[in-house]
Amino acid sequence: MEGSSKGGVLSHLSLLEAKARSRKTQLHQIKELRDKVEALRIQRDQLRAEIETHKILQKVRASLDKKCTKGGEEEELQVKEGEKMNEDSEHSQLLRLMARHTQLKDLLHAHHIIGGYNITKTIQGRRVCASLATAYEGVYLETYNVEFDLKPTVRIRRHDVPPFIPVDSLAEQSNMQTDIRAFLDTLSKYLNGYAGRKQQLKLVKERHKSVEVMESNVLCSILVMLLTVPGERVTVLCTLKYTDHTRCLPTGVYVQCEADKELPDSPQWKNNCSLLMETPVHKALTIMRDRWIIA
Amino acid sequence: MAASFNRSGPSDLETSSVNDQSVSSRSSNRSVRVAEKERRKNEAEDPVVLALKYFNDVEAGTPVNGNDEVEKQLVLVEKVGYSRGLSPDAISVMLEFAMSLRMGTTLCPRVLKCLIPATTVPQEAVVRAVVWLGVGKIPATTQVLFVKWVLTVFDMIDEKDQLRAIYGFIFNFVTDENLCPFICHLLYLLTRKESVRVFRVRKLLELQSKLGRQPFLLHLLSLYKVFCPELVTLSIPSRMRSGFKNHTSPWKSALLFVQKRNGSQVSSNVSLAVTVKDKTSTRKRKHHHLELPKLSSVVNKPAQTETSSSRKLVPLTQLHSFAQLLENMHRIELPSQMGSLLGSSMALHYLDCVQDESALLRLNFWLGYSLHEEFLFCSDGGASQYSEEVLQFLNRLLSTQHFLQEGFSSSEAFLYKFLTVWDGALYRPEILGLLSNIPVIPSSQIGRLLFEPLMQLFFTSSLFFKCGLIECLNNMLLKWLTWHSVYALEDDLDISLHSHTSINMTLSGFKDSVMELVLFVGRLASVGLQLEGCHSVLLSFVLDFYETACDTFLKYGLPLVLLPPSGVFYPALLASDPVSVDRLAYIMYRYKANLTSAKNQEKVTEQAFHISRQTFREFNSYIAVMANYLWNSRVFHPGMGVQLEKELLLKSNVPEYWTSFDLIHHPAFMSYAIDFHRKCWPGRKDMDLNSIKLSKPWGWYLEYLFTQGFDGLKLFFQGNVRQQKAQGDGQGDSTPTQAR
Amino acid sequence: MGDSTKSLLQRIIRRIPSRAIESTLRKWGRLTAEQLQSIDFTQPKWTVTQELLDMCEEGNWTLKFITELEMSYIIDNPNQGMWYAYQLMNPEDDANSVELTQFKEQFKSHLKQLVRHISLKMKKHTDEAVWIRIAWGDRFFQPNHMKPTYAVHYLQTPYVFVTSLTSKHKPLFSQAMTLSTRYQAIKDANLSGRNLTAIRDLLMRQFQQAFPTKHPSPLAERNQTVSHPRIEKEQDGNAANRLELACEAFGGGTLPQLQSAVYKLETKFRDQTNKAMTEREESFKCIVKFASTNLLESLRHCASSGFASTPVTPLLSSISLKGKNYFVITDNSPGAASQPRRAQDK
Amino acid sequence: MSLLKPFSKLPGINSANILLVEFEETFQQSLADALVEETAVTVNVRLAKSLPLPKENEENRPRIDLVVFIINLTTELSFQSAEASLKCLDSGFFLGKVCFMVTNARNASVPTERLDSVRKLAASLHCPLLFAEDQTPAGVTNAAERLLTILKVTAGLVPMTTALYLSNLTRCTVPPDIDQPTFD
Repeated sequence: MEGSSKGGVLSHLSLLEAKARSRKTQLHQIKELRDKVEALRIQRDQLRAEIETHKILQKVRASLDKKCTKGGEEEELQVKEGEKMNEDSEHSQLLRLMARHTQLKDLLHAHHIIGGYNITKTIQGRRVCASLATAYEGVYLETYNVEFDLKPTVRIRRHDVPPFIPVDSLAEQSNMQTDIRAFLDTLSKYLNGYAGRKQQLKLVKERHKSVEVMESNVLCSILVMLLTVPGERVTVLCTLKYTDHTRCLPTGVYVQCEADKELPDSPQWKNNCSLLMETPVHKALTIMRDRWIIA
Repeated sequence: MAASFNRSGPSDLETSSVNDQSVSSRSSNRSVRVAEKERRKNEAEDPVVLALKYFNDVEAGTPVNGNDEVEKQLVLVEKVGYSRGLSPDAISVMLEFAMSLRMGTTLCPRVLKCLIPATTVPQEAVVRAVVWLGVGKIPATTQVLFVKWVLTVFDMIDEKDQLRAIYGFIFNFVTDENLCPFICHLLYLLTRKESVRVFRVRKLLELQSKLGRQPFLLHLLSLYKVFCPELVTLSIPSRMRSGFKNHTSPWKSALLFVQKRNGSQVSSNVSLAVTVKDKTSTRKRKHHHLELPKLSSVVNKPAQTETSSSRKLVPLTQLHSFAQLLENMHRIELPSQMGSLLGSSMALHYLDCVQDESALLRLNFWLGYSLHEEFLFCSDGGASQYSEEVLQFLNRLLSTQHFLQEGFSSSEAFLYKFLTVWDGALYRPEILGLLSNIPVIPSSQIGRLLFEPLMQLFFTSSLFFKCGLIECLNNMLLKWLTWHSVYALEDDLDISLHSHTSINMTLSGFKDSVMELVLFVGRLASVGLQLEGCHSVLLSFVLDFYETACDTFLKYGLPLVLLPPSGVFYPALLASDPVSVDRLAYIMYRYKANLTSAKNQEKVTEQAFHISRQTFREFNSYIAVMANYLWNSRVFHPGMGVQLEKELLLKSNVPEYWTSFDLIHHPAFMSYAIDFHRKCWPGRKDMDLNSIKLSKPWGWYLEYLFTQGFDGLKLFFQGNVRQQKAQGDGQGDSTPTQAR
Repeated sequence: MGDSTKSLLQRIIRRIPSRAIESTLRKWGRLTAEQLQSIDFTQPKWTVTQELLDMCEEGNWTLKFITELEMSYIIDNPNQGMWYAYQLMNPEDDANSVELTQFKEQFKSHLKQLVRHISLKMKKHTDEAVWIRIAWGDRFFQPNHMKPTYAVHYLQTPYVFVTSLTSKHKPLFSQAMTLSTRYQAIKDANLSGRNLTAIRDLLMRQFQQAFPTKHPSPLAERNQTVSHPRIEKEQDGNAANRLELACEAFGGGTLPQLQSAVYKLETKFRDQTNKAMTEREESFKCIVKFASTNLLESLRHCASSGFASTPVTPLLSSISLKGKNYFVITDNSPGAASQPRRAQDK
Repeated sequence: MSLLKPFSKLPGINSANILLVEFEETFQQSLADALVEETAVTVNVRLAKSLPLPKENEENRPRIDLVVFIINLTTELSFQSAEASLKCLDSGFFLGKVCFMVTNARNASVPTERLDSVRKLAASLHCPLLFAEDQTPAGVTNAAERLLTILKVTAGLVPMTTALYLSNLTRCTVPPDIDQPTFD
């Protein structure tokens, strides 16, 4: 039909347009790829250079550390350094400064690990945010944050500490205005204790399939387990109470057994109890299992 | 409801009582009954049958509470309803039972919910139910539920005539504000031209004043307006959204299930029912409009077309040949979804030859509405156009318009709106195609409706769009001129162009519009060429247009001649490709033919049109320029279109610059000249093109060019340039013959 | 009794969407395998209900079973009614050592003392939550199982979440709760919503909050858009800044789905253009309500995309900060007069 | 308030600089990506949420050849901020170096008045008003191409035309309301 052929012209035009576009983009892509290659080359060279400097840096750093351990002062150290490496001075100077910088950074990091608090200032120092890391047996667990308003008085603005840890009462007890540090210490004790207990519970559930956890709570301040004695099929109900929430060891261990009432008083179970009192529960259970006390 | 329970039928005797209730329809499908009887002879008793019997002749006032019987039976019926769907007669029975409130109002909704038709819904049942709606004291919610049900199964109702007959009765329910929206929808489906009455319009208007501009009222009113614009005066807002809500919720899943189950047997109904759902659940799904419902009607009982009672209507589906169409022309039943017409050529034939006002109106209404919904006011800003569906739809529309040789007024109205928000790329070919179909616009409107939006698009869009638009406008001009040549009546100059939209305009009006169009293209072309650096593709499209424009008088008998602006003329003349030059020559030749013949007619008849001197002067100067450039090598001659300072030309120190655009040195023809030179003087080492200028080789050269297929040049040459041998230097001097 | 059981069963089944019926029944575990087999769950719901009722007949299930069914269903999809949060105040020293069994019997006994006819049901969910179902009766009437109260409490936490608790029963419930959890007082936490987990997370700080730290924050990395060299962002800085502020105000990551926040203003009307209102003595009362499918998300987006001014006004930020979504604003609170009006026109 | 000036800096060789101002900062990104695809001319794109532009990158900012205000019709704010930003433009820009680009014009939820007010604004400033389909990739590329066509002219890369000349041809005009009942 005549009309349709006309439509053909129009659609053909669109087709041409599309083609033109695609060609343009192709060219564009090629160009881009070339640029990318160029960029990558440059980057590679940069990296190489960096490696070089880093090596030197390492050397300086090593000597620096030696000096520090020896307790030599900065000046004479520099002097020694100066005579040691006989390059143009300002270059070495720079290197030395960089080395020093890295050293200090490491110190800072170490401090964090030992248990300092990562404190950052926000909005022109009107607030600070302290983040408390928790760990148990060298495993890093959750990090909690507390944000303080500094002016007019130091007070907690917001935090993501779980509600069953009494942040506010702790804040009241410690006098934050003078030292936040003390407050943070106590708080972190609580948090670490909680994290530790939680971790223990997790481990118990993982490693001791035979042990049935009857009850626990969000705070992990109570743990009721059903232990089975391997030989004669008696089950022992063992309850751990953690009244001191800053610690991950129980404050009380209670053992019940329907089968024979005497069992808890038996010497063996007495020292089991003491074991549970002294060692973290999952370890204690492993020991007991190894001693064929429980399945 | 005759005693025919297909697929779950009881024996005749049980439903005898039913028969008494309606004798009317018994006749209507006796033949079916006979067949049914045979089948039922060897059919076991069916619990459902008993259930139906129970509901059929349970006497009024039977208590419901603690009546396990009812419960049991109803559960049976429901099981069937939800699983297989109910047979027509089962539906009649149950509907009757429910609406007559024989056992109070409590059971009504439950029964209605399970009325899932397996095949069709007998019209009588619905009519009776409607009557009950008037009589019984059915709680409002149940009433609404019922109407919803009717809407859902509307296209499964076997016939509509009786329903239409009680249009007035149904209309009365409009006053009930609970029912109003749904009744409006029902009326919307039933309305025909004759059912639009003044008092009804008045009623609706007064309702509107009471309830505010409710969409459902507006829809009905707009439909009325479509049928008789003279009755409805209020202006319908262009953006009516979410006219009728989705009513199918209670039945949707069940219907789908049933249809899936016995899809094979009643496919036509299924498809219809499904499309019906789409129709009602308008806003739920996008593009419901665009999926053309397949042309079908539930009335497919060929038995009845023979026993055609006078009022019997023949659905379009049953017509398969043009002959059938002819003999049934007087009693065609149009489908309830006009969109389906676009699908079948039969329907289009019908539309074309029968000047059926209402049919076209309905189609226009549907079309305009769907176009608006889908393109102008999309629910999500046109984010996810199912472009496949859309393209299909638009192309279908295009081909329809080509079939009918005219555009729909609704699509026209739509385009004017769409152009103002078009980004120039969305469905470009289709939109431009539609645009080229629009009928003549009065010159007063044309600028605002067409030119202003197109200008912006044209100058900000790519070369390809520019070409496309020129092409589109060329087609538009072609169509306009064709219509003119078809519909123009010599005696009085009044021509009705669009056979259906009654645009009657005087010849002068028409002329103005065409003039506007041609001038507009002139503007576009000259500036467009300038912007695109005289791109040859664009140039060729422009020349296409002028090939149409130059023949307005001779080919189409429109007394109008408009020359291209110099912005088009010179780029074509100085183009670097010979084809453009050649075509220009041809166009000028045609212009000459038109002008001269117009001249002659002016001489013989008084009432012929008058061409202004200006046009002649322009034309002559063009001719002169062409002759001087191509033949006489008199470039930049004083008193011609392009003039340059002599000093400047000398400064440019181009050797004999005046020859630089003759047929030898013209950038387009240089290669031919060289080729000719080789052929002419094979021996010669040194090439001297000027030697072609000598009269003899010049003649040969022209011959040579003409053999190369430059017919345009040939015609132009023969028409305009008469050679006169000047002695002395054998330089052929040619002067253009001026048309005076 | 049997009648009420059946009606209760019917009611419950009505509440359960038909696709969930089967799974719920399985979870319930009171039906034998063949019983479950016998029911065809594809057929309409009310027929299923009928069959269940028949089973109830022959198996003559006690009310207990049915309440179990309800409870298990509610626990699995609690987001039905409105949940209100209450906060327990000033704990006794042994509040932290309360354990489940003890809490259970304490609560029971306290409530029993207060009300004669009452039916209690407690269940510990896997996530340490204690679910309590209370059907209230009174001196003369049997407990009404049609509209029971549900309460959720995590031991050692000062929060209780309650749904459909009438004002008549509230004091009774509060008393029993405080006593059995070894606290001294209980107060409304001004937080409510349809989504239980959301308000729980909000109060228990179990959603990811954004804190300024030395370590590169995840969101800083997230909006690292690799940009073309020839595309330059003029106001690049403040976009990132806005996002950071927004996240600090409302938290990062996915936020609890809170539906609404209500501000009740009882402030002096301050607007120079409108003398008449400004001069009035008595304070200008109005209620501003924000509603959304996920309010915090939308607020955060508002702030990050610059629709709302940053830093975010304390009025908005304190939703997630204080874990409240109902505020009463009086004039003594700073800038209360200006901010609410901005809040209004957003 | 610092005015952004069109002629305070010298043009670069075979380069054109366009400034896209959009409140939502969503469409401008994709548009920019499409714009820099252009290879014939080096196109520099500057993105801004609103005017005035920050002082600090005053000196490294090239001369701006075309300022495009992207207005998303679904939000009133978008229009308002564009209106406010206009005040920070030197009048020199309005000699054909400003154009408006409207998105979501076909959205049902958009009140007609808003589109009309945008039209009025563009018409009163004699600026072209383009419509764009920001949802589909094809729409985005097309929009970018149209902007490029204008940009090339305004940057003086197209012989024999000027920004003013083009804007005379393409500038928006307020149409007298063609809101008759549409389907009859």
